Amino acid sequence: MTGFPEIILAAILATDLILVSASRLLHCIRIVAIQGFLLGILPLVLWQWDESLPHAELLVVSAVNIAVKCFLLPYLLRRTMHSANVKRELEPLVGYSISLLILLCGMVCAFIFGSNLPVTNFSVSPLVSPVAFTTMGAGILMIVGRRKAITQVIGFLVFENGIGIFGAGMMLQYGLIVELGILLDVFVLVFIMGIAVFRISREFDHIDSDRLNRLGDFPAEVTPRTGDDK
Amino acid sequence: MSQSQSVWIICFLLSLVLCPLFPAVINRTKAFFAGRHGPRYLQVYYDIFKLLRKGSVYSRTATDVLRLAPMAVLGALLTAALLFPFGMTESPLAFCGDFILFFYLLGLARVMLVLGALDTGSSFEGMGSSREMQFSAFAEAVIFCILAFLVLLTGRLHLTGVLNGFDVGAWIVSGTSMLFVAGAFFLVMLTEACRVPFDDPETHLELTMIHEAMILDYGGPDLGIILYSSYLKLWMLASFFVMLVLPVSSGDILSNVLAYFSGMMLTAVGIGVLESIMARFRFLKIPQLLIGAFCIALAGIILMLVFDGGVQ
Amino acid sequence: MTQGSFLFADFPIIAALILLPLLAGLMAFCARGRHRLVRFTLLLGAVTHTLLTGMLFFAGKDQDPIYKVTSQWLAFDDVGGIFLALTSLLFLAVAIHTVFWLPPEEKVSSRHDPSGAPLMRDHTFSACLLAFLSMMTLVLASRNFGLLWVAVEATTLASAPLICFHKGAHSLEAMWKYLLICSVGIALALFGTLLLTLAAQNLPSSSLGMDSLSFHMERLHPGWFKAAFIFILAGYGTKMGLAPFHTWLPDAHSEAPGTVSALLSGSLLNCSFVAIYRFLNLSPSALRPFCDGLMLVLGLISLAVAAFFIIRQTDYKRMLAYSSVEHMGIAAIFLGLGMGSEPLAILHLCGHSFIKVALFLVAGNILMAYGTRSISEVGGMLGTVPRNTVLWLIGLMLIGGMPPSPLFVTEFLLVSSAPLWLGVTVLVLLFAVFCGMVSGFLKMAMGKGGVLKTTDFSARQAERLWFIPALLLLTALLAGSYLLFSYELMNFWMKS
Amino acid sequence: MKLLYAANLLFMCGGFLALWTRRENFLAGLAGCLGVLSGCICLLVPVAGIFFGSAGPVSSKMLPFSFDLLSAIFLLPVVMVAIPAALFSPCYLKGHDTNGKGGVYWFFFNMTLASMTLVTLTPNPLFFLVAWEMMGLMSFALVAFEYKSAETMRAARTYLYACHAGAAFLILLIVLLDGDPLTGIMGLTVFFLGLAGFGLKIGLFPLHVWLPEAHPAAPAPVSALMSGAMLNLGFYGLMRLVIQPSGPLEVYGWCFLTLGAIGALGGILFAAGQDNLKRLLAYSSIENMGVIALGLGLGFLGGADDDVIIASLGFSGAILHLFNHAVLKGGLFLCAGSVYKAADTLRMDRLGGLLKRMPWTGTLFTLFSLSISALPPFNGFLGEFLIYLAAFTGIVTATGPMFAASLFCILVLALTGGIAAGVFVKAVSAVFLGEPRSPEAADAKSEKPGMVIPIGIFAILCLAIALWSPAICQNASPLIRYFTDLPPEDINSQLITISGYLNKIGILSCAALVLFGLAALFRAFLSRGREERTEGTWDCGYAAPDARMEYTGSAFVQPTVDFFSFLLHSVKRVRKPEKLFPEEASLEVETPDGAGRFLWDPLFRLTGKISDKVRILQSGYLHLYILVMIVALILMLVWGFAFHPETSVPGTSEDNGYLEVQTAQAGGDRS
Repeated sequence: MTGFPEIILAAILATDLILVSASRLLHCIRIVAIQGFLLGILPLVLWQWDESLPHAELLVVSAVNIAVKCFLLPYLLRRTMHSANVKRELEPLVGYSISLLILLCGMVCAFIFGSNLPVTNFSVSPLVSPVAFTTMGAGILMIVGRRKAITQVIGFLVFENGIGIFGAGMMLQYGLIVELGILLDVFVLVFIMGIAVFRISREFDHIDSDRLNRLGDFPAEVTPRTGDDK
Repeated sequence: MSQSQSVWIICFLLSLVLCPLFPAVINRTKAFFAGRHGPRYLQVYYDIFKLLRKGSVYSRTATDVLRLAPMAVLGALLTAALLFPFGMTESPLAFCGDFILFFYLLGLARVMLVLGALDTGSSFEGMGSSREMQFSAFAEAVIFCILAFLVLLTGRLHLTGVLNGFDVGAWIVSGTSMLFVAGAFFLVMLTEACRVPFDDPETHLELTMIHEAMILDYGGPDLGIILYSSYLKLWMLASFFVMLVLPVSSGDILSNVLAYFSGMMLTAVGIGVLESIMARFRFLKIPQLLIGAFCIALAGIILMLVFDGGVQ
Repeated sequence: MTQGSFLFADFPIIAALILLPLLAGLMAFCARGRHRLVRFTLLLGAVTHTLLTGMLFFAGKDQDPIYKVTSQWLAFDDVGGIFLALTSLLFLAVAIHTVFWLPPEEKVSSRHDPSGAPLMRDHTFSACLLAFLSMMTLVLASRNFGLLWVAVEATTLASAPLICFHKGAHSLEAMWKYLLICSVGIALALFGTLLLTLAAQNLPSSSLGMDSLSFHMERLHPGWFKAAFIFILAGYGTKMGLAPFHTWLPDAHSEAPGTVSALLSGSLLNCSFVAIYRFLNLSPSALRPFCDGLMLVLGLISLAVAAFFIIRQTDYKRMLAYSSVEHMGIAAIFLGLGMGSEPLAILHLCGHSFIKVALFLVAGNILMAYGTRSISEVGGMLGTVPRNTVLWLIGLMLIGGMPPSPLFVTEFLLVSSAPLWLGVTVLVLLFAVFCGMVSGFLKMAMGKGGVLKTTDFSARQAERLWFIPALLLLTALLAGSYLLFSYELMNFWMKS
Repeated sequence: MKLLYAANLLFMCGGFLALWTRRENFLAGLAGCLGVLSGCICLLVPVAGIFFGSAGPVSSKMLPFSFDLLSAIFLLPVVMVAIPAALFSPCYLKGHDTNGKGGVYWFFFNMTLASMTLVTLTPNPLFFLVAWEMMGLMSFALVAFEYKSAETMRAARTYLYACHAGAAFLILLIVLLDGDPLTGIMGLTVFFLGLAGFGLKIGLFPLHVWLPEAHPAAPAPVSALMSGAMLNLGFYGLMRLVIQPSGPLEVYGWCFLTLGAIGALGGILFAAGQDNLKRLLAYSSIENMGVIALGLGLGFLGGADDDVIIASLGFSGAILHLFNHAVLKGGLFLCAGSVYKAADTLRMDRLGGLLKRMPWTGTLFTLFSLSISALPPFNGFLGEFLIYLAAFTGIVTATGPMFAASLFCILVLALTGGIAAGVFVKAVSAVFLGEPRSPEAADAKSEKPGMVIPIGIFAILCLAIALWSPAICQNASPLIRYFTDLPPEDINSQLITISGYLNKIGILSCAALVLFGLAALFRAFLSRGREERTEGTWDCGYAAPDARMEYTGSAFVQPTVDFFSFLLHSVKRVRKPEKLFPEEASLEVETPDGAGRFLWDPLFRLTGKISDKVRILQSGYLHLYILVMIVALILMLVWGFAFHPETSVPGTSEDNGYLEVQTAQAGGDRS
């Protein structure tokens, strides 16, 4: 239970907790950057160095990973934040302490069950799947429990990171092309979302996505009752 | 052509001639009860002839329906009369199911009269005819119930058979149900012929009339024809009743005929008595009365089914 | 049709199919301002795509060893081929419609509300359309589940900007929801893909290639695969619009312009259907009943939800969107029935695509004419825009499954092949859907005309755009009657 | 067979030509009319051949078409109604057929006819279903012809719902029929499915809701066609597809009997309550369908306990009444149409005195009304007579349930007949007799020959049916032989006796006419030389009677309606006279449909309410959406791993562990 991987995973766990309880947008973005960095180096750390050098694919992937998740996306987010001059506070739907508690109990469950998951034969460290699930949970929590549109982007990124952690921790390879494709997708997604957030802030002069509820069928307009008889 | 059929012709002609006497007898009876002297028996004939010789006045609103209605009524009733076995005889034209035709012809007569009445666009006649149509709808149900009973009793399917198909034995065996049915038919007969307690032919208040209201706009020959046909209708219904209550079927035809005509007289007197001791019902009561009649007839059928209508 | 059996693996053509639209899109994007050129490029992209599709089919199904490697990544099997042809034809139709629709749309929308939100610039629009096309092609072509995921996500990205063609608050909101919900869903699918690799760990060749996987299908780890399938179903089901993952669909379809919603509902949903279909075919026989049951349940839920949302719906484009949900549900039920009813599902989807594209185009025309999407404000269309109304009503009959609609055939077969309780349920729900749609459509078509006159500019413009929908509906009609009569006569000759 | 194909082709050609030339109304009308006429004539040859002649059934090898007596019986009314309706249409369409609507009308008219022919031609269930749906669609388009008015919209919608619901039932029915020969409970299921599916078209009582809506909305010729020819096709479908000769005849019989009784009584009662002429006619169609069902029911019951007389009387009566109803209702609807064109209203309380302006139409309407309320010298009486006779025979011969059935039937028929007479007297008097009750009735246009002639054709057809009634009854024998296992020779002899009765009735009707003539002569002889004046109506001393004092139709039936108010629940809008000298007072009575009000509307409203509740799912909150997604995902996982353990064969413990992890994540996500 001592070794690089565990330390990093623990760090990721910590980032999750901080993220959920962070009240400032900039904090969140920084934390996401850090998480991205950790995620990027995770495969390298998990690699059994004693056997041989990791082959190029692994290196490339993690390099790009770090580049995108640690630098590009946070940069984009920060730019969006400034251009859409978002207020710094998060205005959560679910209070920080509450969400922290939720995440904690989620984490506990994740540890209890994630540790006896039948993945020991692939996974290097027993910590992987708990951490991964916790991170995904944190992501969902950010999406559902925060008001601002931009925090939902962050939440999505965290969710993505969780999946990434799971994949990396299990040493699962999609293959180079797919990895790069996924990264590209995520990048473009965040890019478009950034634009969207910018325009939302211009249209609605706020980016609280819980006030983006003009569309929808409820409550249904009352049509004249003669309408649908028979 | 059998003997009985030739006798039928005689009876038929006799009925056509004598039917005005029926109301005359009724009137005499009522007059007697009222302590008056009353009109002569032949007065009815005089009236009709007088009317026939008059000119006629029509409403401006009216169309040819008003003019044609009386003839249609008369024609329908005469056709119906062709089917009727007057005096326990056999009508030569009888065929299976002719009683349906018979009563529907009466219905045709009624409908033509109503159309003629409505043609004038007078509200009183509308009133009368609407009542007439409602009551007759119920009356028809009762009549067909009674017919069903008779068919069940006799097992024959034509008017002749139905009315001659049973004799006093039927009254002895299944008296109760016969009684019920006869009572029901008596009520229906009064309704159809517009007599007290359903309608008062002598009333002078248009609001309370039925039949009289419908013929308000007729005068002269038309009125005569209509009066005559109403007498004919009354006569036929009454003879139906008579053949129901005293099914004399002694072998010799002459006695049958005599029994029949005397029976008619008795019926007329009976009606007269009834009319002079009773007053007209409220119109609202009449449907209930008819439904009562319907129930009686149905009870008759059920009794007949359960234990041959006897009163064990 | 087993996976990887016959493949259209002609790599150059496939690459061209995917790349040329992208190039055209780039061209269109660069040619900003020159409207003619932009539209020409759009048409060019569509036509070349169709031609290439034709070439692909004529190139034939070969197992040329050269393409062995590439067909690990890109190739069309039968299903992919069918949907490729469908997509490319429909895209061609929509592109032609778009070319004639853009100019009047610009004029009319400025008339409807002069101070209203500006329109998207047409070069961006065409570029996104073309990118969308190429991404859909990629989805259909990819033989690797990772690549499949990338492609599906890419379709979301390419189509998202199209939704806010009218740059307004509502369309922005719709786009936001579309982006977020689909991305979350797709992220689930990504996790599912991971679990699939996990399930495939103890396979000799642990890769996400469809062929190898389907070759070793039976040796997949059942527990992991089940989890993977559930996640995949949730993920791609979101994209396919299966309830309860459909929530983005009505907003996006109602806010996007008619042409875009036509493409979304006519092609995109089919692509995600293909994705799910591939996973379903991967399921080992021990798991097959479970997967089928899952599909069945989701399908029924979608049908019910669609029915309840269509009844007393007040917005005709939302109504169409929900009817898409309904038909996706029916397709899912077909898959769930299993045992050789997959072809029926594909048939159903093809018919649905044709009709629904036509309907959405007509809806776009009506929107152009009346400038409102609420049913109660549109009225007396028979008097004002007769052509569109006739198409509208014909489309209603076809989508409602009245003979001779292809959907009638498939729905009849569904009822006859399903167990009785299922058949009855489906019939009841279909009847409810039909009632809802009929009441809405008739309210629009009949009654006293609204504010609109026949002589209004917008009405005249809308009347001009009748050709493409009519063509599509006619095709559906002919195909349906052909199916119907061939099927019936077959039965008859069987019997006699 | 060729002629039948030719007929269909002609219909279609006519339709498409009309559509093509819709810009010129005249050309379109010509094309459509010619299409209908030529097609009908093509049909007439084989139909008459198999109906009156001795042609056998034919069937085609390649296509699933066949043509036999059953088809002929139901195709003949189509032809009889279609020709006059088509001839009537051009005059009716004048003023409606702006900007090409005339052509569209003709197109759909022809298509409706074509699909009706197809329905009668194909015994193959699937083809039948398709033709049936086409028939519904095309006639729907015709109903929606006056698309501008909201009532029409509602009516068309109801009609479309009815068609589609029927189709749904039929799909199930056909799916069940596809299997092996059905027996026992499945057979009954099929029968009831068919009853529901076709009952929607026939207008059996709870399912009739579309009828009184669609008929007033549709153009008059269309209502004539639908009511006269299309409703019957429901019976055709039942006989063709649903009723197996080997099936449980008494069940069929009882179903028909009860449904028929309800339909007859309910139909005529609601007809009494109506103020709109065409609604009244529509309800009377329901009543007549009920009467036909009664006849069929008696026939089946007779077949069930091997009573040749009842069976043959019932069947032949039903068929005869079917023909009568087709012709009469066609004529009545056409008359209603020309009344509408003349006074452009159908509200009977605003009509009146039209007999003066349209004598021919009025006379024919009166005759038709007398005939359809089954009064003797007219053809309408014959069918009901046979059914009555069947019932009375049942009284004589049968015992037990059969006896009860006959008695029940008699009573229903009697009551129905009585009320029907009242209803139609009301119709005639309110529309044609008395003084006009409203300005538009007062200056109604006079009738056009183009409208009178087709109605006259119907009158001639009535006469023809009356004369040919024995021949028509003869055609019942193959049906009876098909459905029941009675000895054919008995059936034939029985039918011969029946035609004997019919001849007797004929003789007596002639007698009635002769007597009427004699009476008329006598009357003329009397009034010879006598002066004849015209005065105002006798008004019992009131000085100035005017049209406002007249008895309206509603007032005429008021006693009946009030008596049955416990069934009808009429809606009254009264303005009682107030003050000492009241100026204004008014009373309006209308009777909305019972089944619609108390059965279907609540049902649909309930569905609407539920859907409103369900909408909370789509409330527009993104957070909610995503939460729902995640929850659904977790439910799927739980379902997958907790309730399908059998699938995780290798290493159960592992999978359980996996499951729990997921639920743990659920714990993490419940936020």
